Amino acid sequence: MTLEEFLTARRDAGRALLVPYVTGGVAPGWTDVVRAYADAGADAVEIGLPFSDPMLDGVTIQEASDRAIAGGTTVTRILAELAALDVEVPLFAMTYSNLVFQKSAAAFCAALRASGLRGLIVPDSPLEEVGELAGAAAAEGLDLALMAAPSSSPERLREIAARSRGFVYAVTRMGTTGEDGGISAEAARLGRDLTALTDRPVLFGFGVSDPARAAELARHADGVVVASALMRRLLDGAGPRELGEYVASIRRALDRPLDREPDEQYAPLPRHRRRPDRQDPVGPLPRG
Amino acid sequence: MTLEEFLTARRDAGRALLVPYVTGGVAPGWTDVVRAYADAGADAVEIGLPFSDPMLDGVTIQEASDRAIAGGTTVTRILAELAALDVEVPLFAMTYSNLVFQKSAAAFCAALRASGLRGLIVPDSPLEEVGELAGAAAAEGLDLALMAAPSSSPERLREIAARSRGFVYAVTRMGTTGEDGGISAEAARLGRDLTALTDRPVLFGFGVSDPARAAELARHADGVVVASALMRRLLDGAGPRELGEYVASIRRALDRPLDREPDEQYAPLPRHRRRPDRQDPVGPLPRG
Amino acid sequence: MSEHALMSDPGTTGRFGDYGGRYVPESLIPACHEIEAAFRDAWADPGFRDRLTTLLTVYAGRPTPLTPARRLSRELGITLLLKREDLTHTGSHKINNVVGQALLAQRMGRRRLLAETGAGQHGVATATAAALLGLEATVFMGERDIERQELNVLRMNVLGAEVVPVTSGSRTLKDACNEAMRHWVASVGDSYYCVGSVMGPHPYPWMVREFQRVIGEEARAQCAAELPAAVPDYVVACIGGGSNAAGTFAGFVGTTARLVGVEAHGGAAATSGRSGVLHGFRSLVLQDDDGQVREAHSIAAGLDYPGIGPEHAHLRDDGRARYATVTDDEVVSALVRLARTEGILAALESSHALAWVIRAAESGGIAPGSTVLLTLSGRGDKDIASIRELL
Amino acid sequence: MSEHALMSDPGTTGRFGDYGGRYVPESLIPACHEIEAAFRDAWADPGFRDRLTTLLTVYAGRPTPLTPARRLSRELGITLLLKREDLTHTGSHKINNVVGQALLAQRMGRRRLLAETGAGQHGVATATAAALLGLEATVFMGERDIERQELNVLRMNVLGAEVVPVTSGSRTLKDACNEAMRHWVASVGDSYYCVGSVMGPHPYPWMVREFQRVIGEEARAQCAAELPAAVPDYVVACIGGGSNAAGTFAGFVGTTARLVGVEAHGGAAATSGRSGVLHGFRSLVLQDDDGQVREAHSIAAGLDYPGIGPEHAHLRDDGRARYATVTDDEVVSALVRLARTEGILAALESSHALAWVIRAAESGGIAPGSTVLLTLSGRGDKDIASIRELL
Ligand SMILES: Cc1ncc(COP(=O)(O)O)c(C=O)c1O
Ligand SMILES: Cc1ncc(COP(=O)(O)O)c(C=O)c1O
Repeated sequence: MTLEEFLTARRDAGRALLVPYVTGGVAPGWTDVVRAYADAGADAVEIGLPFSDPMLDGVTIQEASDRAIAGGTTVTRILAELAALDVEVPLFAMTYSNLVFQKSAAAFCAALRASGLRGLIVPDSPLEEVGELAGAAAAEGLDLALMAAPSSSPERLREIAARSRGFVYAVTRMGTTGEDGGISAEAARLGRDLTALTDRPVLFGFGVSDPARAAELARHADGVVVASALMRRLLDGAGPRELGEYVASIRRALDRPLDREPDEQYAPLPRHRRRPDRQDPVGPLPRG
Repeated sequence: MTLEEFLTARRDAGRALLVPYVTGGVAPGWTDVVRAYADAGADAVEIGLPFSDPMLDGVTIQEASDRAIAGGTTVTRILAELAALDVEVPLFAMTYSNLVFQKSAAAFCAALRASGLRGLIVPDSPLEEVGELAGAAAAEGLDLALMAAPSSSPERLREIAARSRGFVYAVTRMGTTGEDGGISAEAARLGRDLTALTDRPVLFGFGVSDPARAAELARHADGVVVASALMRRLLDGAGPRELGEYVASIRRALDRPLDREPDEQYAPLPRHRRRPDRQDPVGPLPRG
Repeated sequence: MSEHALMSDPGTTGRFGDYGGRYVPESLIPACHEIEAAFRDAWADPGFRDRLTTLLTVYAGRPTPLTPARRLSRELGITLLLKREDLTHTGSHKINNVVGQALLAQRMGRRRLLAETGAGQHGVATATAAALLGLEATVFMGERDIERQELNVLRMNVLGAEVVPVTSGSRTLKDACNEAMRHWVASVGDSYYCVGSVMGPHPYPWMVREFQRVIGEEARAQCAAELPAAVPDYVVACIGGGSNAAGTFAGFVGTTARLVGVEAHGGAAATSGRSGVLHGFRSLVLQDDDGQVREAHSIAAGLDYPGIGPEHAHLRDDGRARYATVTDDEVVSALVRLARTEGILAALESSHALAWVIRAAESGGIAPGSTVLLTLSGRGDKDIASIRELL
Repeated sequence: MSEHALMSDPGTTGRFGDYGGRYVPESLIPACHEIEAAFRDAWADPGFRDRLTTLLTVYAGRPTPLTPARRLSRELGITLLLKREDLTHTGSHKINNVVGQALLAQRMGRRRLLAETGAGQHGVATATAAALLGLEATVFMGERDIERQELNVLRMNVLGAEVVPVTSGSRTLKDACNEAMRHWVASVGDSYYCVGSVMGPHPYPWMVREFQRVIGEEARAQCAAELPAAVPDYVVACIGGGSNAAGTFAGFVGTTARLVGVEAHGGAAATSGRSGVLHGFRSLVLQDDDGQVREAHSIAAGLDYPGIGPEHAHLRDDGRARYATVTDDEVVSALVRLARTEGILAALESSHALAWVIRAAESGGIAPGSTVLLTLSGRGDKDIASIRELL
């Protein structure tokens, strides 16, 4: 089953999707964190392949990346450790273009595939640079997820929705990863726009810092990616058990029926939603 | 008797002239130094009226001037102290133009005269700037001595010799006052040139640091001015007695018949020399 | 793209051969498009060009002279001409680019300039242009560079700019770039990112080269007036990101002159780098076997950069320009030698170009009698404190 | 001399009205005559003029632009034009004079330049010109100024000049002048004393004004192109010894422009001095009742001088120019204000002129709508460390 099939099936089963993140190699035994996430109700796990210059990451993930690199981690080693890991949910990689293009996109994708990963996301390979990589990923059966941002134009959103595989990563805000900052109205709008454009799961990422925010966001799309909130705890000394518990608390929040009044403008999404036929011509979206 | 008459008479009596210097107000009781000089065989005493920016003075006289000014000395006070002083030999002032022109050259000369001084020397008033001052000095019966330097042209030497009063101050070297540095051949030549041009006494100054040098120099003119060597001792703590003794030692050296071979080119001057008639046309001097 | 003339418009993809592009997060893509469109529009607008030329002339001190280095030329047996960017306002070529981008930002209605800086020259230039046009300025600078270039930090403060110390990574220019990009993502609505060299996502490498082209065009005309052969045998410039070199080369790429870019030994992306993606563009990058970007090391803060502008990577592959490195020791002695033979205190960065010329002339790498145009990218006042210990 | 046109040749006596002259020891008189003769000869020699113009153009960066200070003008309700001497090589107008004198020294066969310096700008310029022409340089600098202007001391060292600390008196410019004169007496045969302002014995005040005249002549032509009235209402410059002001005024003395020289409050020889003789010339000098020269006090090392060039004393008596003072506080805020409105970091010295303009414009002393030419004599990089504490 592909990443996309897996996530779509769970979403269609009425479940709000939860994807926690861990930086590969951030500490010895980091794969136990992956397992703990899976056990705590994750629907997939995002594995960061650390890069020295993580342009889109805030201080927490920078620090995690630096720690992993300083500890001697390499992509090869991380992939080997993942190959030896057996968890029920799909894993996918998050990394930067420089690591992807080291030898070639094809070689990189083959290595991911060999280690059992199901997909990848590369924040600094936007639509215009993603062609070669998309081909290589498809050839290996990997889903290459694309990011959409509050600043993306309707035309770009349509293209992102069309070309993304696995899910669409909806960036909640104009900013880097990190915990600070609230959830903006533009995030909600972005979720609605994307879900209107594609049948693929749409996950929110950036600033999903606690169960309440996760639950609030999940009303406007299909689920959330949680990264900095977990990595901050990890860097502060939390082990797999505590991290698993935190993921479980988010899981519970996502599964709980909402007790607050639904937002007037952006009512919560029904799961099992019906998408517009992808062949249908789609007019320009109204923007706020 | 004017300064010039006094010095000429002594020179003509076969005596090498000795003029020691003291900075007015350099220490309480400084007038005792003047007296000690006179008692030790000085033929005149040069009194420095201290100026904040003594351009032609080396470190020793700068320090003496600074000390005098810092001690609250003023020209008025120095002149008052000199007026109360009674010594056998004539006194003359050495100072800079800024003090001379404070009110006017006439006022300044009148004040010198009133305090019993017989002349003055102003190193930064060369021929081209000395007109007004020369008139004022003459009006007060003061002798304004001019300086000649190794760099002076034959024409300038002639004019300096002609316009100087009291004596001609022959600067031994291109440099400031101070003890260091030997006596150059150009000093000897300057002395000979000047004594050939004028009947007035010609005194060497600058670098007359010890009895031997004084005696050596006096062979080429009519005598010496001794300043820094004395002021260095004064600043180092010597009192009027020691300073008087040092002047006496120079006096003895000047009076002793020379035991060295006379210089071939510049034989010692006979005292009672006959000068060329000042009205005679004088051809350009040969220069080395 | 190989059918394109070298150093021309890289089109909408911003490619120079294999290099360049726009490797930035989706969040920044609209801003990049907007800037590209605004620049194309402005660059075709005689009114904008006029305004820029006027400011470069009445404000920044252009044209800069071409100074024959007479005594040093005699010693080296060549004819060395110095293009004097050190005489511009704020003391380096960085002002050419910044005045252009600041005018563009103003035209786009932005109220704030963001910039990264290494030596501080680009930061000072940005603070300057911001003050001139009534914009705000926020400058990101590595902590290590803040220590090395304290004078420039103070200059930025006096000019009213906010200087943000960057404490991540090597705490030098590369990290300041990361931080500036992150900040840009967060403030793209009201801020304009004023990139300091021929790097970053398209259209920056091209746009900055165009704004620096004035160096090469002036020098070309001055050489024509000064040299019997009209064109020098060599055209030499130092390379940090590569903007002063790109601007200079742009004036000579169509001539017979040999183009030489000189990098710091410890930051030699063109000679020791591998293809990679950093700060939004693909180029030659100093990196380890695993693809982690290495820290550059240079006595010159402005050359402490592990990459090189994408167009330089292309010029290298193409063979039209060659790239060389010099050591810190060679650089310091070149600086002192120029100071003592010509009375010109060059920046440590610029002294790299000079160090190569000296070595090449003295080793016969440059034939005696050759003519050499060297872009003196900036003045060395900012470096005095750092070279004091080395004298 | 009152029948002479203002700012013309002061003849062989070097008198400007009551002021000027040649109050130096006899030892120096031949040197002064020789320099006067050499200067008269050189100044009448088109070959010398050409060589000077060429160096000022291809080396020192002339002509300097005239920059309209647009934002500050708007704030002040006037039209303020800045003559940008800060853009010259080494960063102040001092280079104009020094290139001229160094060429003269070379023509006279001297092998060494002596100079006094206050802010260090003249010292740096002298070290620069010496290196350019292959001469040696010895620079006298007060110990206090060495502390205040450390950057410039290092620049001189790198340029190969010997910097001699002066420990006498107030340990500032005045004492450096004394010491340079003393040293000159001792080395007049092979050394040329390169005086840094319109002071010293004849022919220096006149010669330095002539070498600085280029400022005023360029500015005059630039104003004619820029201003509807061709001539500004005010021409303003700061005064240390008075060379940038003299050079500027020389271009406008025959026009209707009002000439204003601005001194430091603590070094206001033109407004609080009495006639006196210092450093070889008669002029207005700050002195106590007994004729001892007072120490000047200014935040700007280059204005810490208790005298004023003799020609300025004459212009004051004549009424053709007026002289004003500003306080250190006004100066620092003028510096910061210019930096933040125009992106120009002026020297503390130059900021005196600006402080006066600001005060006069804000108090109505300069009528709204007036046009003001201000000579920005130098750049403020050297002052950054000293003003840091004041910000
Ligand atoms: C004086 C100077 N030259 C050169 C450089 C290098 O930049 P680039 O290679 O973009 O010209 C810098 C960068 O700060 C600089 O300050
Ligand atoms: C920048 C600057 N302006 C002005 C002056 C004052 O000199 P002047 O009055 O001779 O122009 C100095 C002296 O050092 C200076 O450095």
